[in-house]
Amino acid sequence: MPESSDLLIAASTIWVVVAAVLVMFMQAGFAFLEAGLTRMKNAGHIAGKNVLIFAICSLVYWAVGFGFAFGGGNGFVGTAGFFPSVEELVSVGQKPFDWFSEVPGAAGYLFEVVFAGVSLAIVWGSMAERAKLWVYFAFGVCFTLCYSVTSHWIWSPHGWLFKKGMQDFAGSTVVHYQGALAALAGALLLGPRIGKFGHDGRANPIPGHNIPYAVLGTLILWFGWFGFNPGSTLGVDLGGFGYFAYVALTTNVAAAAGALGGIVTAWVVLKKPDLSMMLNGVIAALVAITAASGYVAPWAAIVVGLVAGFIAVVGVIAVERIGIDDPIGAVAVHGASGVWGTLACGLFTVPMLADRLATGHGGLVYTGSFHQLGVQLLGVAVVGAWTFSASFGLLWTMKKLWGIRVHEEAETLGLDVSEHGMWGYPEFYIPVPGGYDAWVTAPWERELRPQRPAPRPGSPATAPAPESA
Amino acid sequence: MPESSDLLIAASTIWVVVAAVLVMFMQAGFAFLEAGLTRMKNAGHIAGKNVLIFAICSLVYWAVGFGFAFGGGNGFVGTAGFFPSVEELVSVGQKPFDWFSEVPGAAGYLFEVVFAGVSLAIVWGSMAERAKLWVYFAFGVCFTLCYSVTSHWIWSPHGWLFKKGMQDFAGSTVVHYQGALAALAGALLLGPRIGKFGHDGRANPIPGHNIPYAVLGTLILWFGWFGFNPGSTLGVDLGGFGYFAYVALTTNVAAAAGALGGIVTAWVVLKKPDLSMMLNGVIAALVAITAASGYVAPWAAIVVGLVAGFIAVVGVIAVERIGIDDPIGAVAVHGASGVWGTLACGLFTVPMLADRLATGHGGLVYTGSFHQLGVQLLGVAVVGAWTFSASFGLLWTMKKLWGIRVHEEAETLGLDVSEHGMWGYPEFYIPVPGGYDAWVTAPWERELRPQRPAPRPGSPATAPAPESA
Amino acid sequence: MPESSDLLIAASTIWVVVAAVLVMFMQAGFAFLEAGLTRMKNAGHIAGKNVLIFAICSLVYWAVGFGFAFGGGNGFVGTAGFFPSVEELVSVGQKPFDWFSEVPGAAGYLFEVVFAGVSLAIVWGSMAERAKLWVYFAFGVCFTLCYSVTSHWIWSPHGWLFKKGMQDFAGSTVVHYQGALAALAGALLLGPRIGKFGHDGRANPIPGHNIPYAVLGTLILWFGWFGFNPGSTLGVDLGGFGYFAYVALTTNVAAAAGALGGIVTAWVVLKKPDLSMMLNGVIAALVAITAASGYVAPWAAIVVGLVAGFIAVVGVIAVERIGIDDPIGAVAVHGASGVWGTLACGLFTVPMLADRLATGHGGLVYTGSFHQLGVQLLGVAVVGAWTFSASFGLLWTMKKLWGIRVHEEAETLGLDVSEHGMWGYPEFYIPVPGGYDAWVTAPWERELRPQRPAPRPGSPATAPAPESA
Amino acid sequence: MVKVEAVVIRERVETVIDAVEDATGHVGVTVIEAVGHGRQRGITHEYRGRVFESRFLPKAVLIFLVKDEIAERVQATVIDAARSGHESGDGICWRSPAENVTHHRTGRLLEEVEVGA
Amino acid sequence: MVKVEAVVIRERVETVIDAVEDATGHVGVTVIEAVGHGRQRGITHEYRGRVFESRFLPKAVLIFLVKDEIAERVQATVIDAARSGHESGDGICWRSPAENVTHHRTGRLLEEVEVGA
Amino acid sequence: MVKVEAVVIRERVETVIDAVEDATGHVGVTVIEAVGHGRQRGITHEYRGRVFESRFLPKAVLIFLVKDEIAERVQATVIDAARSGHESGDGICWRSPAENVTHHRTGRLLEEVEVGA
Ligand SMILES: Nc1ncnc2c1ncn2[C@@H]1O[C@H](COP(=O)(O)OP(=O)(O)O)[C@@H](O)[C@H]1O
Ligand SMILES: Nc1ncnc2c1ncn2[C@@H]1O[C@H](COP(=O)(O)OP(=O)(O)O)[C@@H](O)[C@H]1O
Ligand SMILES: Nc1ncnc2c1ncn2[C@@H]1O[C@H](COP(=O)(O)OP(=O)(O)O)[C@@H](O)[C@H]1O
Repeated sequence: MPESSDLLIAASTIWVVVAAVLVMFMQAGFAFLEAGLTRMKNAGHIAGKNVLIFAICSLVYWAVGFGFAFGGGNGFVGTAGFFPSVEELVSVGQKPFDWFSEVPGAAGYLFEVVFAGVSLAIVWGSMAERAKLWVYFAFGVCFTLCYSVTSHWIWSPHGWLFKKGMQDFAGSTVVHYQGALAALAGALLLGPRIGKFGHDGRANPIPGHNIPYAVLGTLILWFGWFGFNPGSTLGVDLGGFGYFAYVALTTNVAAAAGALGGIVTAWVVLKKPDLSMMLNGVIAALVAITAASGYVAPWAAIVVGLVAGFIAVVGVIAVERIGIDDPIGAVAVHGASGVWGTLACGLFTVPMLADRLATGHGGLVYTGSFHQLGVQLLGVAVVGAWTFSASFGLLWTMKKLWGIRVHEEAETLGLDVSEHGMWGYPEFYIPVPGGYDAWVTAPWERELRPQRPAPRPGSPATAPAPESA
Repeated sequence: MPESSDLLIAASTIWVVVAAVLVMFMQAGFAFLEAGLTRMKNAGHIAGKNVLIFAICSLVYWAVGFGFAFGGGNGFVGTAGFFPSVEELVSVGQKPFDWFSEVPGAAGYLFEVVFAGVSLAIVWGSMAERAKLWVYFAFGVCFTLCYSVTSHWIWSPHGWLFKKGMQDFAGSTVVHYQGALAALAGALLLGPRIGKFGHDGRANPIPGHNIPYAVLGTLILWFGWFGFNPGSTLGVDLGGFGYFAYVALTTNVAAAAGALGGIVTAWVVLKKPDLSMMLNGVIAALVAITAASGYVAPWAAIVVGLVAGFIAVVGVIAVERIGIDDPIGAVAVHGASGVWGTLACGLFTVPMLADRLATGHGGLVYTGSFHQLGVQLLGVAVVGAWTFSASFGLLWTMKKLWGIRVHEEAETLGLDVSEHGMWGYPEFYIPVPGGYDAWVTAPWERELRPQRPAPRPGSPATAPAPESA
Repeated sequence: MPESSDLLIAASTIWVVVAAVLVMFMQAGFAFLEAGLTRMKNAGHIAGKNVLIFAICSLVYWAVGFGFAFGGGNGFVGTAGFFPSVEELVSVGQKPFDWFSEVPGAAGYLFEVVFAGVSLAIVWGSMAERAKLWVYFAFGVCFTLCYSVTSHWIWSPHGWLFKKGMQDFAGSTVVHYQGALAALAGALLLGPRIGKFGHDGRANPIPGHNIPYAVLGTLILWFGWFGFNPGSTLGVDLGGFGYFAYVALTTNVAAAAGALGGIVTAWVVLKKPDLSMMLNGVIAALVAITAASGYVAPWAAIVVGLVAGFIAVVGVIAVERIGIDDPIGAVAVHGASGVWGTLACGLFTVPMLADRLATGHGGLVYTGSFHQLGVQLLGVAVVGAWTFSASFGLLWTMKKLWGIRVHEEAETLGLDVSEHGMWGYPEFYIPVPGGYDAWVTAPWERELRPQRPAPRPGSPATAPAPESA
Repeated sequence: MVKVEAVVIRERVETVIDAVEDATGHVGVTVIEAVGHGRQRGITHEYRGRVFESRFLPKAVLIFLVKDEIAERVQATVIDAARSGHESGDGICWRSPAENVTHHRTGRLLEEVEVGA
Repeated sequence: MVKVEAVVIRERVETVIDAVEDATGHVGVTVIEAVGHGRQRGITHEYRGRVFESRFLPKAVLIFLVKDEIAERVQATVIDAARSGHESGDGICWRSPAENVTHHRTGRLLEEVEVGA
Repeated sequence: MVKVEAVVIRERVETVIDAVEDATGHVGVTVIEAVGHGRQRGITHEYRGRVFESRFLPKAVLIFLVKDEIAERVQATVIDAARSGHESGDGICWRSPAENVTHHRTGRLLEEVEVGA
């Protein structure tokens, strides 16, 4: 007969692992959202790079990131749990990963690494269609470390912001805002894509090549977010047994409100119900509710989502106005909306829920106190300063030393063929043997040519028949 | 040490939430099934509208739908639980959502709202490629309410059909048949797409633009259905601990039989193994087994699936024959097959399983009694009358007052560009800066033009060289 | 108050069912990986066949496969549990499926059938773009049976290789190597696609038509693999409560290493970071870690993944060199890498983990003993001989009797239109009413033609105006 | 022979081809997808708040190689059948001489082949 | 009238059309996507270790039907505007007579219509 | 110069181009994708039980601008190389005069350039 403590571990591990797996799948969501909102000539590269960066992140986070973030330590960084051993990973609630009290260290790694992967995925949205391939490797490693340190501040019980009672349930600040800060740094240092801005500075629309891809990506993200937020209970009993279901509810109504906020804002402000804006609205709302999902009432979740949908639309336009080329809109959708979500806790956190989760206090509308809002603001300010300057500094150095942007011809030709040697949709670009609209005999294949039939009698090659015309 | 009752809540909530999340993902399945089976010029709109309607449904269902369906009440409608509070959502087995005895009210909401979303998604399949955008908003709200009332009849312990012992395990009638009834009303009131029927009334094939999308959609639906049917145990012990695994088995063998039923029927009847028919067969089988999955033996599940595959093929052809333009085949696949599945319970329900689930009695083949079949028939008849007339009435009114179909030019041009301003695959339609087969200088961007090099000596602009030819 | 034994069943069943559902979704992964790496003209067929074969497999496995594999029996084949009854499927730990001690027989079926489906999906990767449709039916049935027998040897407690202590945690040999062996037999008997090899035997590249599809497929596979490996604990306590989280960790770091191994090898050896090679590297690594995921340390998992990434690249090139046309690279990615993963257990298995799982002994690097390596080699050799000869024999017979390859014209035209009558992307190939770049009046629709306006005065039809030019 | 070329709206491609066959019995045409710019206004697009017009509209180019004697008749038929009644965009038609029009399969002059046919 | 045809790189399509309109006031052009092969080298591709060059490069064919008197001017403008300054691949331009150029919508000769416009 | 145009099946595009280069040394061609309708039967399609035939088949149009003296030889080579041996669909070839064929990059007549090359 199993102990009920064993069953608690079993149930919590199921939940955390399943949630982690859902979040891991968000990589496919980003791959398709980003590929859909960029051009055909870069589609393979854009989609494929998500596999690459998640791979880099997975190894770096196992080696040191997880230790930085949750390996005990001081208020600023974890100091243990690097290259964790089998024992450290299979045991439950033991040092250095004792923060994970109901699941094995391995489950902790799995759940946290997919978050790091999401944050890293956001970065490249704004840098899309012009960054060199090696930059993904180099900056991918650096950002993963930077991210790990910040997450320690807010999510590790040793972290100084955690101690201040900052509320960031699943990472509006840690994951999304951070990713957006690096994205902003990258977009600024790379400069706009060729053709994005005219000589008078007016922006040209560069519509994405596949809206269905963007829809698939958005729905995969919505799907994955049910692991992202509810899974952040790190077990089955945080906030009460089954409380994570409530987190899923606030997540869903917020996302729904974001879709409506986005499409209605676009309809009213831009005069057209732009589909890409509706999708941005959904993601912005999910980003915003990420911090608040465990703390707020359903009505507040809806408000958070509606406002986020509005932020997505005006934010994307505003970023373009000030001359930044952000192909996916990450700065507005993950940055501005991430800040909004973090601050929203200071406004709408239900005191009873803050107590249940034993983090911080009730929000302004309930308590009339600006305390929590102040804590949230502090967190946003500090993280903003640290992550932006670190990212900018790193990318600036790389730019100076080796250059981070592909050559003009490469960019014009497209990254698929220039960086990887082959188009993402080859049959639309070159003759493929037996391919679309193509000439079965590929240009690079001589022998294959069908033998010419012997000229028939009366054929021009032998007789002058046509000449006589 | 956690109580085993707490662990029961934990396990049940994990299962119900995971199942709900799988069902939510079915929106992506419908988006791609429908986008794949319609035309390129509408692809963005078709895929995107699934995000829109699920958003509408999520908010309406939270506000009132959930209360109508499960908020206690009388035999016809729930009367409590509107705009549910935090307390109502986090507590387990408390009024007004006491029907959910092992999971928090929030888990109940989450699981039920995704079902409403599926039912609503079905509606638009038959209305695809010609409905006005605002109709999605207006009818989306109305249908969600109509759906909530009907689901109360059959799934709430207070519901009058529930009391009669109607067997609809996961909603062949509640979810699929209802969606198909509204779809039929919509298809009738909209009329066929331009070019669908010739002057002699003969139908033209309008093949979908992307079969791989349709395959992806179908596999996502199959995947999601493992939440749809097994999750309907609403906990881990209905029918016995782990019984939901058996429900997953019947679901899988039925879907498999549906694929074979569909492709073989197409091969024999239509002389070609039409892929879209195989996919329809899968979905029809999943629809049919939805009601029966908890009640029938594996062999019966296979029979249900095979017949459903057959129904899908002949049903789609028949609907077309009588002059109804149903782009996706929702009327046949969700309607006819939903009825078949509901009645199949009356034929094949294993008495032992009916007892396990404490709903209704064994089916004709076991008991020789027509009782259960009668109950099933009654349910089908009443729901058919109510939902069809309600939907038809609502859409008819909207049509008379404002019109529900886009203008001919808009339909010809495609909904992506006419409703949303931009194509779903822009690079195939217009020159995009740096886009496919396009002219880097976008038409709307003058300054960007490369400056012309100074004419060289001897160039025609200065010297009459060519003229001299 | 539920018994804790009931709760153990509940938790285990949740885990096993969820894992099974994730693995089932891998069919979508294979569908898109394979469709993406082949040509447009076959895209519908390639994607759709995964639905077909999984359907066939699901029914055959229910009828006899599951009994062969796990229905008690002797060392070579199971002899009970054919056409399992409701009772056999809902009971837990009862004969004939007593091997599944913590979940109902139905959960056992569900988890095992999706594995058979994966193995079968691999087969067709190498046979893509030229096999006749009926072969999928015929060989699908045969292979499912062949697979069931082999899986009995290694995974059933009665199996002779199981008794020898062979370590194949989730099926590098049982699932992947077997699939690759049949794939190899198929590729050899079918011969290369038209245009693949020139007269001098040099290979022509036939790039896949959609890299984003291939990326989606790979990410879905990675996602599904979190059910594949961790789910193979068949419950929540094998190896200790929550041990499956550790299995998920080794799976993830190996896959990550495989991506890097693949792209770096391609960059160094082939001089280009070929995206399809990176994706192959991920899958090869997942294949390799499948056998080892429960037995090895994280560092070893990374080694296994890196080497697998290397194997994928050189293997694909090598297979092409020796004149075998393997469109997807299944022989290298599932075959060579599957063997590597199986042998890797003999090298890297941690003794403590072998004990935890009570299967075999520690690997060479820990024990200095070649014993386990020997057992692994034996398994690989025997399975290789049996499955390859069985598959080759069956396909050879089919080839002789009826022919297994489509006619040259059919292959040139593409399987979508020749086998199924319609293109996978119709609007790119034929005029569809209201379709892309098409002529609204479809060729097959006469009446639809717009009536010609009456010739205006002065129009050439009446007056000779133009003639006067 | 004479080469008759026409730029028509895509909806009219088949109408024109059938009309030519009905009126002159001529079978044989090559169709090329094209885009055109002329007096007609393009389609307006909007993306993320930016409005712009695509100046090019989809058209098709039809190429008929016909016997001299029926050239005028063919052209007249094309012009007539290409007219859609829309207020703009119907396109144009012209002809020019083509020498030594030869049929690949037989290697003989197309005229002879058509007679033969 | 005269038919002026040009093979140009795609980036220059609009430059050329605008230049013609600016220089001669002529409006009306049909554009066809094409690929060309000439002195210019193609793009190199690599897939799974196999390197190959696609001999064809994307070009566009422009067709202008213009009044005889402006034909030379139009052609000269095209030639001038089509030059990109790249070292290869700019294409060629030629002209040939077109008879009886008729405007579908009105059924009248294009020349008359243009005058009318 | 002379413009030699041919409609060929797509499989033959490169065969023809190579044959022309081998036989006459001429380099330079523009290829346009087209669909054709003639004596050849189209492909039969079936969707959801409805059978129909697409009357158009994929072809390619080749445009060669060549020196007068080699025009006949080029055309003869094209006709010969375009023949696939299929029973139908090989297409046709014709020629017509092209005036003032100019080379954009140099602004000089193509003939002179080719001599230069
Ligand atoms: N002078 C011309 N040269 C080449 N193509 C032309 C010319 N004039 C018109 N066209 C073609 O005919 C199409 C229709 O011409 P347009 O002026 O738009 O129609 P309409 O003359 O009926 O208003 C154009 O899109 C273009 O493709
Ligand atoms: N003789 C020709 N006949 C037909 N098209 C030609 C001819 N010469 C050049 N072209 C077209 O012009 C394009 C550019 O020619 P190319 O020789 O590559 O450029 P350049 O002469 O500037 O080096 C070719 O791709 C082809 O489309
Ligand atoms: N009179 C014509 N005018 C224009 N194109 C033609 C003509 N005759 C044939 N063609 C082109 O040649 C292709 C082959 O002609 P077809 O009659 O089908 O082959 P065959 O003459 O060998 O039977 C057609 O598809 C069409 O593109």
